Amino acid sequence: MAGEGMKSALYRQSARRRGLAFAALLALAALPPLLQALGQDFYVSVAARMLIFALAATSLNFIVGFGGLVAFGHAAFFGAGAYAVAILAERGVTSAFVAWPAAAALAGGLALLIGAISLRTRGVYFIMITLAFAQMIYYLFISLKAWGGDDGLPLMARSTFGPFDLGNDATFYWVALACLAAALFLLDRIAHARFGRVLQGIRENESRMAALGYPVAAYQLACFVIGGTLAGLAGALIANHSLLASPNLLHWTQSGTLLVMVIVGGVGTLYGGFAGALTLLLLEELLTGVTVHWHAALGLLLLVVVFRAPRGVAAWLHGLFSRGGTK
Amino acid sequence: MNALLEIRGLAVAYGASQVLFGIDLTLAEGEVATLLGRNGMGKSTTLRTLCGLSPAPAGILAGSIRFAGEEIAGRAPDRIGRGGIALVPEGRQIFPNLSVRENLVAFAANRRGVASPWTLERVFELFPRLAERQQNMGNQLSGGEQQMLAIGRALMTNPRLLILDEATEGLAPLVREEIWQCLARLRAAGQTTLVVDKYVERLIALADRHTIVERGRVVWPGSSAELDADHGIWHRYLGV
Amino acid sequence: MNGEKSADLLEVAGVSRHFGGVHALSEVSLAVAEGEVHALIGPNGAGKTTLIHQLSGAQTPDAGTIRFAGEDVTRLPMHARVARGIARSWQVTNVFGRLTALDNVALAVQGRQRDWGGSFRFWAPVDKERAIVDEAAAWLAEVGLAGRESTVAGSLAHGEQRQLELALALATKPRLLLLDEPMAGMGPEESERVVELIEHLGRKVTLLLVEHDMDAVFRLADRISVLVGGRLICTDLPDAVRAHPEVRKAYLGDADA
Amino acid sequence: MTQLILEQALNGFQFGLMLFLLAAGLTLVFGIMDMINLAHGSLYMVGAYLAAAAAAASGSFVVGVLAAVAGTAVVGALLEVAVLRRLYQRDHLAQVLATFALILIANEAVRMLWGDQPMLLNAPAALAGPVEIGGFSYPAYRLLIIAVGVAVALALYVVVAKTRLGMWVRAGASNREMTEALGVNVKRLFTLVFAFGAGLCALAGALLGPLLAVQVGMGESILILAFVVIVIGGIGSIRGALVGSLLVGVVDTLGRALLPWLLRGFLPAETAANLGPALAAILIYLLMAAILFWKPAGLFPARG
Repeated sequence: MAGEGMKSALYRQSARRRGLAFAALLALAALPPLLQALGQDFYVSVAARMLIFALAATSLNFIVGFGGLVAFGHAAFFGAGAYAVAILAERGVTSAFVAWPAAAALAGGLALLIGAISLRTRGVYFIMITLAFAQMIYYLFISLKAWGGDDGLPLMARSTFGPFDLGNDATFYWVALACLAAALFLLDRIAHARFGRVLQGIRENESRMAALGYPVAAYQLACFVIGGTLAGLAGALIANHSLLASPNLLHWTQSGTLLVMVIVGGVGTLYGGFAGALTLLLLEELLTGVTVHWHAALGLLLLVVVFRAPRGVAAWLHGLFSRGGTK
Repeated sequence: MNALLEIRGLAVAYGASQVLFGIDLTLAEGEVATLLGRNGMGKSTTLRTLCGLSPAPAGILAGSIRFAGEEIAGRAPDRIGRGGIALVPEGRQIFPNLSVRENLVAFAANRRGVASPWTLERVFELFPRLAERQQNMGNQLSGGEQQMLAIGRALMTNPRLLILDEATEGLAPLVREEIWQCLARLRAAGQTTLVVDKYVERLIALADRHTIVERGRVVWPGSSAELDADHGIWHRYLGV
Repeated sequence: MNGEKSADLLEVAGVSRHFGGVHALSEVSLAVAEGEVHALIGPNGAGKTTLIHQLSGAQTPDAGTIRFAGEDVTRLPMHARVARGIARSWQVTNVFGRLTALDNVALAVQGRQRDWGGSFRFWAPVDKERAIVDEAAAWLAEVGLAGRESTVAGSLAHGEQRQLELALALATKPRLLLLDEPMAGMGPEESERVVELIEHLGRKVTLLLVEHDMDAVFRLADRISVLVGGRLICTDLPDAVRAHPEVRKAYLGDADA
Repeated sequence: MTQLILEQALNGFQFGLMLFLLAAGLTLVFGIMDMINLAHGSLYMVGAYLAAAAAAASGSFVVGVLAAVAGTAVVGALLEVAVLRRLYQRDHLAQVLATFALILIANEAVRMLWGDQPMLLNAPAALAGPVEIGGFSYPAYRLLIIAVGVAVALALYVVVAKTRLGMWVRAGASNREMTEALGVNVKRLFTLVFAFGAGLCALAGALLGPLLAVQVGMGESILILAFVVIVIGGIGSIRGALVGSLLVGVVDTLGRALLPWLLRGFLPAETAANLGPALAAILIYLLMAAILFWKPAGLFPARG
């Protein structure tokens, strides 16, 4: 009976949810052959890009939603991962098994450094100091001509990945999907482990956690580093996807876009980043077909989200579901 | 009797939890009245509602507040402030980033066209210590000086009704004495005042009538003489 | 009890704290002996809660030292003081409102476990750690909340939340427990329950108790310290404090003086 | 060399003053309502476009500037009443999302009205040349910007420091509830402040228009600088915004001009040429991080 009580209200694991997740994974895995059968090969690559952004947004959601830290510099980790892969490739290191972990480690190390300093501040000042660090990284990369400056650093080919050919869009898509699924699984485990419980407590009531003997900043830093590391992996993927480590990946508007994805999808929900990235990128695809002024349409839609679905699309859909669904 | 302030059946809630269950209170022009009771019994909420501060207006469940013949329950705080009610809030809440002088002149007004309105000079006469410190910023003052400034700031709006919430709380005995003397002088000058404080004996000497609140309800209204005569009431509702 | 320095668990010497021009605490010195129930009383705004903040590490004093079990803890952050055995409760209920009662206490129990990385464990589901679950349930029973394990803390009655708050503090297994008005805003029956609980706790852990309810204070305290306007005016046995003329004047107002 | 340093210092001062025009409104909005307004840069863009359009239509630069200030103030007030007012009670994330949306909408609106190409806004012909001051020559138009910037900063100082309106604004920034209880309609005060801040944005946009390109997206790059400024200065503090603006303007401009040259003194030429611009570009962010590290609430915290 006591064991039942331990289940936290926010993160309930259930067989039904696990089943749904598995079904969704299968459906996503079946997408490339389906698109190819429809003669829409081009969209396999588009879909892969969505998955990569979903990973980046998920990593940010872990920091913002689960850690309760509103960070405005996630592009730094995303971009650093991309540049790590490109720089290594330029030096002849093309194996994904070396380059991708290196990219994640670089982003994680950066997050450790930036987080350790930024976590001295709170609230708005935290938002701004993380932004400042991201801007430093941005300007550092565009100023260094050796790394391509404004033009970015191109890759000759996608990383080598054992026997698999990442040059094939479908294979690349599946690898990206595997990375996303693994990250979601990992974050779900973390959320339910001791560490996740502590983060939940900190988000709920920081001072009370300190009064229970928790060194709050250390846990927040760990959370920040985990998010940064995963963003680095997403960066490695996006560089492979577009065969370019672009300074645009480091720009503050990229941080803004990722944050918008998180808010649109649902802050603090496991699938929020995924839902947000998908929603935003799909809207972009749809709206560009309809109007050249699609940015304005997107802006209006975002305003609708703010005022009509304040807890994000995921929660809004969930609400629709539970109203119309069983019971 | 022409009441300046008339509260009838005021019921107020913070979100889901109701804190006032029907407060009645009447105050005539020139009178000094108190609101008594232990901590957490609803005194501050009554005063805040009177001034239009949270939980008003959404928190007002029932009742009316008539001030100078007008219904003001649920009005925006700035309209109530301009209408002649000035609050000396709990914790003083002076503006730390304004100088003493600015704290006083920023909100000065004589909307009623009083013949001898409150001015800087008169406030400095009442509290000479503020005159010495007029160029200091609000956050450089001691607790007692902050309290004097909070009272001075309220007076500068030339209010018809002055409200003091725990104005002597946390002050050294000597400073507290200064505040009491100031209130006595205001009374002599005919200032209508509503006071929340703990020092019953001083309040009996200062005020005309008293209302004791317990758990959001009025449990005893009466005059100073009645309260002075019945120490049982003190101990039942106010005892430490 | 006064003379033996070695028996003092907590030694506060000359602690001052000001906010802007307001002197909330002026050179407060105070000793709490191991095992005693020490009450801290004084009118509102006297600096009682401010003193608790300095002791618990929520704030750092401008001057003076705080020694706990012989160690200078004046500059230590709150979590480090908790690790050394100082726990506190808040005047305004401070629990994790969206977690269940059991989750609340489990966090406190988990915080005490510093074996292999403590809470830096990222994989194993905490829900399955029986030791934590069982101990948390035991603490809930200890404060009289058995049966309320799976109720979300925010929907517990006010008195129950205060009990939960006590369970949180106790589950850190403190040597010294700082209680800031544990009976604030309680009805008579709830108060009585908490008084009994504190009486029971007083036999197990050293208590520093801030409370307005004088009946409770005189019933519970071994010694009482009186704080007025940020200064400590006396520390003595309850009867002596009751008779102390300055205390009567300053604390009980000018009522009977 | 002295000529260069002096010229760059003046350029930095001039840029700092323009930053101040942007930061002043932003810091008040942020300070009083605890509101993150990413769309502040869009008002700067709208101001520049209005100035260019009005100047082209009337043939007068001055008319262009005045029309821009008035027009943008109206746009600001409308924006505040229609959208932003609903966001004050929401959390920072909602504010970020909504004002990000406003940026998208503003950029597209400008594109629809004036097209993709940058607009031309010329400084008055009379101010096109340089002015000689004791053997030192400096562009006349930049001197005008400095003069206007100083004048506006002084006027703003007088308004904020000496008038009752300024006291209300400062009081509102530190304690909104008490300000209301003392009879000030903070809601209306805030619409006024917002319109005023929008007007200042437009002034900066119109004055910088002839120096920088009037184009879509011009607001975003300068917005970040304005945020850096107000965070350095302390959110809600006008004095902090002024100090922060001048600091950022001078450090940024001088850094770009002098750092590569300084580095050449002790580094190999190639490394210096590489590192110089990079270091110069991140100088202000280093400055901000350092200030927040030692003073986590900025140089002049407005609250308690």
